Amino acid sequence: MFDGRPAVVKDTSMNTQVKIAGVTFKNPVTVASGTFGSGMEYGDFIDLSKLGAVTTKGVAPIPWVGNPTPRVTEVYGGMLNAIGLQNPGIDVFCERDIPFLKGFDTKIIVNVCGRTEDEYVEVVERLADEPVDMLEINVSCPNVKEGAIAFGQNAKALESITSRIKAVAKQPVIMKLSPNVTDITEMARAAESAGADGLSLINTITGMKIDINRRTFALANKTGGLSGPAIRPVAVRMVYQVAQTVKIPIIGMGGITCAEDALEFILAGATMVAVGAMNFVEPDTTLRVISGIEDYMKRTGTEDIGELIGAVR
Amino acid sequence: MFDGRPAVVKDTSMNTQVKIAGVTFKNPVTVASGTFGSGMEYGDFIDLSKLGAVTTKGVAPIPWVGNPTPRVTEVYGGMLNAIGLQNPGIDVFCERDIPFLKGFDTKIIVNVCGRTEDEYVEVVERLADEPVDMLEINVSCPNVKEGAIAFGQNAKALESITSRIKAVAKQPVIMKLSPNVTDITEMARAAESAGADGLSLINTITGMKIDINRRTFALANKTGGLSGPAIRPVAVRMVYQVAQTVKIPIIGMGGITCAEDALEFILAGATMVAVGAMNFVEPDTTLRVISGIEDYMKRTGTEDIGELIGAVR
Amino acid sequence: MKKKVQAKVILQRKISDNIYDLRISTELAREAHAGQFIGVYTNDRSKLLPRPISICEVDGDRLRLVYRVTGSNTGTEVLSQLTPGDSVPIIGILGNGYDVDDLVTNYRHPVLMGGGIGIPPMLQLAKELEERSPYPEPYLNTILGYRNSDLFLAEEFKDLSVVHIATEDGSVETKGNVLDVMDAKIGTGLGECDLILACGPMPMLRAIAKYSREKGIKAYVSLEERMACGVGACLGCVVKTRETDPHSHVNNARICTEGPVFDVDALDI
Amino acid sequence: MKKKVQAKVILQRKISDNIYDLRISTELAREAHAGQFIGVYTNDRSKLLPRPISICEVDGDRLRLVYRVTGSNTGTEVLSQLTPGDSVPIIGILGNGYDVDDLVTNYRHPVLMGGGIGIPPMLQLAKELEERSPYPEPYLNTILGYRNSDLFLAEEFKDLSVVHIATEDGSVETKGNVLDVMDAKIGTGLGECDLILACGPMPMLRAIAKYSREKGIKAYVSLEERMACGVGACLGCVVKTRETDPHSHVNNARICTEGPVFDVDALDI
Ligand SMILES: Cc1cc2nc3c(=O)[nH]c(=O)nc-3n(C[C@H](O)[C@H](O)[C@H](O)COP(=O)(O)OP(=O)(O)OC[C@H]3O[C@@H](n4cnc5c(N)ncnc54)[C@H](O)[C@@H]3O)c2cc1C
Ligand SMILES: Cc1cc2nc3c(=O)[nH]c(=O)nc-3n(C[C@H](O)[C@H](O)[C@H](O)COP(=O)(O)OP(=O)(O)OC[C@H]3O[C@@H](n4cnc5c(N)ncnc54)[C@H](O)[C@@H]3O)c2cc1C
Ligand SMILES: Cc1cc2nc3c(=O)[nH]c(=O)nc-3n(C[C@H](O)[C@H](O)[C@H](O)COP(=O)(O)O)c2cc1C
Ligand SMILES: Cc1cc2nc3c(=O)[nH]c(=O)nc-3n(C[C@H](O)[C@H](O)[C@H](O)COP(=O)(O)O)c2cc1C
Ligand code: FES
Ligand code: FES
Repeated sequence: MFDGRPAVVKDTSMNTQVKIAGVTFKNPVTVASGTFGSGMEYGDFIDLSKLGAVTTKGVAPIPWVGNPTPRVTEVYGGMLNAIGLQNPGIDVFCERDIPFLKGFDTKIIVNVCGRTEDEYVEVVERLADEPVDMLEINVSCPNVKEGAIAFGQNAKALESITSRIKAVAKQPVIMKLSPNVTDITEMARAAESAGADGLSLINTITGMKIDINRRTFALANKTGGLSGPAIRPVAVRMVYQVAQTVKIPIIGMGGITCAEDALEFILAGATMVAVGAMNFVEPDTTLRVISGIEDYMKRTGTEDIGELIGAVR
Repeated sequence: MFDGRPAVVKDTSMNTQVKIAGVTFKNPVTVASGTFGSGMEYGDFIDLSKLGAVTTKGVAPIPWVGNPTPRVTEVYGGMLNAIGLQNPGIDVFCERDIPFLKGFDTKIIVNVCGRTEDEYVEVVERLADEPVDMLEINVSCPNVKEGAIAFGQNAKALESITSRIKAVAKQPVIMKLSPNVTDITEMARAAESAGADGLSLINTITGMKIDINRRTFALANKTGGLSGPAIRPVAVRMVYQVAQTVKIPIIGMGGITCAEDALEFILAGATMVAVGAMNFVEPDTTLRVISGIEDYMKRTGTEDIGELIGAVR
Repeated sequence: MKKKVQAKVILQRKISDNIYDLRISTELAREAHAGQFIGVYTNDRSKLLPRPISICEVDGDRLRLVYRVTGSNTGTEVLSQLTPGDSVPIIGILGNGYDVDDLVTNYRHPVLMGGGIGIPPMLQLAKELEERSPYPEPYLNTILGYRNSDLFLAEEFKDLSVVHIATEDGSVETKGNVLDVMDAKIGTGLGECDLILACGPMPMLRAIAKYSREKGIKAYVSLEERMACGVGACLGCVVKTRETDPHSHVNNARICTEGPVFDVDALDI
Repeated sequence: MKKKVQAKVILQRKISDNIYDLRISTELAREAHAGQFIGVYTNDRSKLLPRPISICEVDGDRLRLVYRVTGSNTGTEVLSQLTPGDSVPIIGILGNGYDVDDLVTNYRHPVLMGGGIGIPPMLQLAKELEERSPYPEPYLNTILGYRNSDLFLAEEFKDLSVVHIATEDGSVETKGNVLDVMDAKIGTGLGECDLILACGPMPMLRAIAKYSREKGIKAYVSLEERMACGVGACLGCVVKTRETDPHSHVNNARICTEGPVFDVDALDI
């Protein structure tokens, strides 16, 4: 009945930097797209310069109005959302959000969405000369009728869009995968073979809530994306499976609430992790994750976070 | 800011009976296979005769030893299991479990597993002359290497096994589907077209937990099936999607904790519901679900539970 | 500055059927104004999101929240079990409230309208308007709409304004809704109304929007929508607007951030 | 009969580093015996499964549980915050304990061995053995294994038995584990040992199994495994057995139901 915890050891000069496709992040912690705006709204709560990166809400070529409300609802240990990728369009994004983020000492990962391959390509081209560090391509949003998840649920379509984006992208390209598939490794392989520099997973799992008193769907869109701690075991499993399958780095996410959760993803093979819905619950989750990872490294005598990545096999 | 709850109305003589493939259940509530043994273990806690049916743990042609331990672990709002379908084999089951269940005024749904089509067929044939009311075919267990989920993730394989089972089965055949697929409706259609009398969904979602202190998997099997309230939105969504796709009845399950949860499934299109992991948490969950459904029917002036099935579209 | 903090429960009592009156002490109180709200978290870890609850009254470092328990096994039910001394996590102060100086300066006959659980935020509004009112006598009219004779907060409004009551079942004063009171009492001070300030269910607010446009009366309404973040990040809580919203660049404003108080003329409801 | 009930917290105190001593009152206590356990549920709805905790002592309608908080954000941490008067849901009484009559009748020199958090269940066992012992003097020997000088419960065993202590760091008595005490003190009463009753971490139990077989000493051990249901339904908590188990019909017995106490000879560990 001993717990097998490693004894606490001396502090060492630790490295928490991680590198993905040539980009160095001061620590492995970012936010999940769509849960943090472009960071402005959380400025009161945390110093954005402490984050490894800020990942922005998905942006399309032109403003999108998104879905009707209700767009969000709570479920056991998580939430459903069907925002429908409302965004102000790439022009406003480049004029307003990027300059705002450049005011902080953090990397910028821009999440890109579109209805067609051309739309994705348009955004990626538009970002070519912008000071952003990395692109995350959302081919996995379950809440819009066209595009998005369709690419993320079909290996051929995913390969095709990845190749086209890679052909024009000036920044490293991370493909964000959907968990709503039979075999996540098939999708990961498709993205890798088409040249993706990394993978983000998981996006939300499609779910539904019914209001039994009103006898209607809790969300106007009927279905929504499930996120929060409820999905963590599915996310960890997929990160692990993908890490055993591809060589490109992974940004892991899905229900991270604390450093222990983040470490599960890292040990399973994620090079970075993203905090999503928990930003809504504890706006300083990211900071607690960062310091908690450092504590764990101290406690376990880990000098370089690289030693932890994929250490459980 | 009014909540729209229907006013409480007078008690009526209500009907809570449901019918699936000619079998009448006194109420729409059963237990999820594998969470209730064959009922013996819960006899201290509830009167089995109060249940619409008892669904038994999966049974194979010969005894299966199952997976190494740890086989279960807790996760946020649920649990992971990788029992690996340990079971005493069909002979013991027929000699011991069926006679035990015949002692109660409830229906018997026998969950069947196997490694090959032939094994499933063997169990189904063996049950032909047994006093069981219905068969539930588990083609969706994520925790065994051969068989099971392989059938549940491939429409062709599912069609084939369903046809073979239907050809020999003397009782109605319910195919239990896996949620670990890109398109649950494709699987549902495959089972329906091959003659399935009904569908059960969902089985567990494949997940993983890592013990960051021991740096190992929480389960010996590495992955396990996620169940409990955490998966409910996914289950409700799938039941709804399948109900819009096929005509055969559905037994809905996944994270049911109370009558409200069960009613979500029923309104989404389930004819029956099953309580799974929550039996471990509140052994009388089924009874609370049954009485809570009655209360809801009274409150909403529902005379026949049939009015509720699939009422939200 | 918005913060997430632990507030302390000072008092909680049930004041009507399913309606609770909760007093908490928190550093955030000093920044709270009429029309704003806070997000209240439960200590039940299966219910993670904050519940948006309006500021019903501010008193030094104390906030008063009046809220309805919406059903069994809800977050508000969990909150209703808080007792003095308990900690309750809150986030705030959220949203834009009323521009009370503008209202006091530019309107002579404001009518406050609260329907159901839309009544509580009107109390702090009445207080702030009265405090800054240049008039010797209470110059406010308040119309409160209830389902039945289970009134709550009505007495407290009487110290601040002339109170009119509508009940759906007609058990107290005017039978009907808040606008039925406007019609029925047009001969009284209500007839001079040049400003409507309202909070209540969407059908009521829609009716008020129509009414105010028809009569050419200025109206500010406080909206409600499902929220996740409460701080403007998730885009969950939008309302359709007539013009392109300067933040979103589409015809959607965030209720939690641009609202919850809106000029009805800006809204497409 | 097994039941799920609300027990009432009578007392809780920390008795060592991360070790808590919890007294609860429950109708189930009267059915509890040495070697059995209960499932303790937390009131945190994100942690749904019961925590199996051994009966450390039974006293009328009271149960004493001594447990370790295994880390932060664990269920046991939640339990450690219970204070007198709180309700705590439990399920029990679970498992098969020791056949004390058989042990008292057939063995003259039992040695109890508890390692770490395997110590608590030994206390009730010592109590029951002593109570039914036909001998005028305490006839039990107890070996308690700790990591370091942070002892717990040791004093209480002294009233019931001759106590020997092993510490991993050698800070108290014998350095090493419980079997090192057997070797070191073979010249004392321990040399006559004809029965080992043990609970502790698996490596300790494996070593005891080997030792007892070699020496031809009867041994009963109390096993631990991850559990979901605790009542025999889920098949989560099995241990490999040498013979086909009469319930499972495979070489697996359910620790929660056939155990947690097993004759080591029945086990394949
Ligand atoms: C700006 C604003 C101010 C509000 N002020 C008050 C107030 O002062 N007093 C009061 O009683 N109510 C107020 N409400 C409504 C209150 O937020 C909901 O009644 C409450 O969130 C319901 O939560 P629950 O725990 O009872 O329900 P649950 O069913 O447990 O809630 C599940 C989820 O749905 C959300 N939700 C459910 N109903 C509503 C609703 N009507 N509006 C918004 N979110 C909802 C919850 O916040 C939660 O995220 C306000 C709402 C908003 C948007
Ligand atoms: C029959 C039996 C009797 C026990 N008696 C005692 C006792 O008297 N005192 C004591 O301190 N401990 C005892 N244990 C161990 C105790 O059950 C675990 O330490 C406890 O469940 C850990 O829960 P947690 O909330 O701290 O951890 P968490 O990490 O929150 O637990 C997560 C899940 O894993 C399970 N789990 C974690 N560790 C263990 C473990 N070592 N054994 C079984 N399940 C585990 C939990 O029950 C829970 O389901 C006993 C175990 C068994 C099987
Ligand atoms: C409100 C909300 C909006 C989201 N918007 C986006 C988006 O625009 N682009 C995207 O790739 N993912 C989006 N996601 C998915 C998250 O980035 C993340 O993949 C998912 O929520 C799982 O992480 P979590 O469980 O930590 O929230 C959104 C999630 C939420 C909750
Ligand atoms: C411990 C355990 C064992 C299970 N064994 C089986 C099984 O033998 N056959 C089967 O079809 N499903 C099995 N399941 C899946 C459940 O029947 C059910 O589909 C799933 O758990 C979802 O429901 P829940 O969330 O209410 O638990 C098992 C689930 C658990 C938790
Ligand atoms: S609740 Fe998130 S933007 Fe308003
Ligand atoms: S814990 Fe379920 S069988 Fe033992």
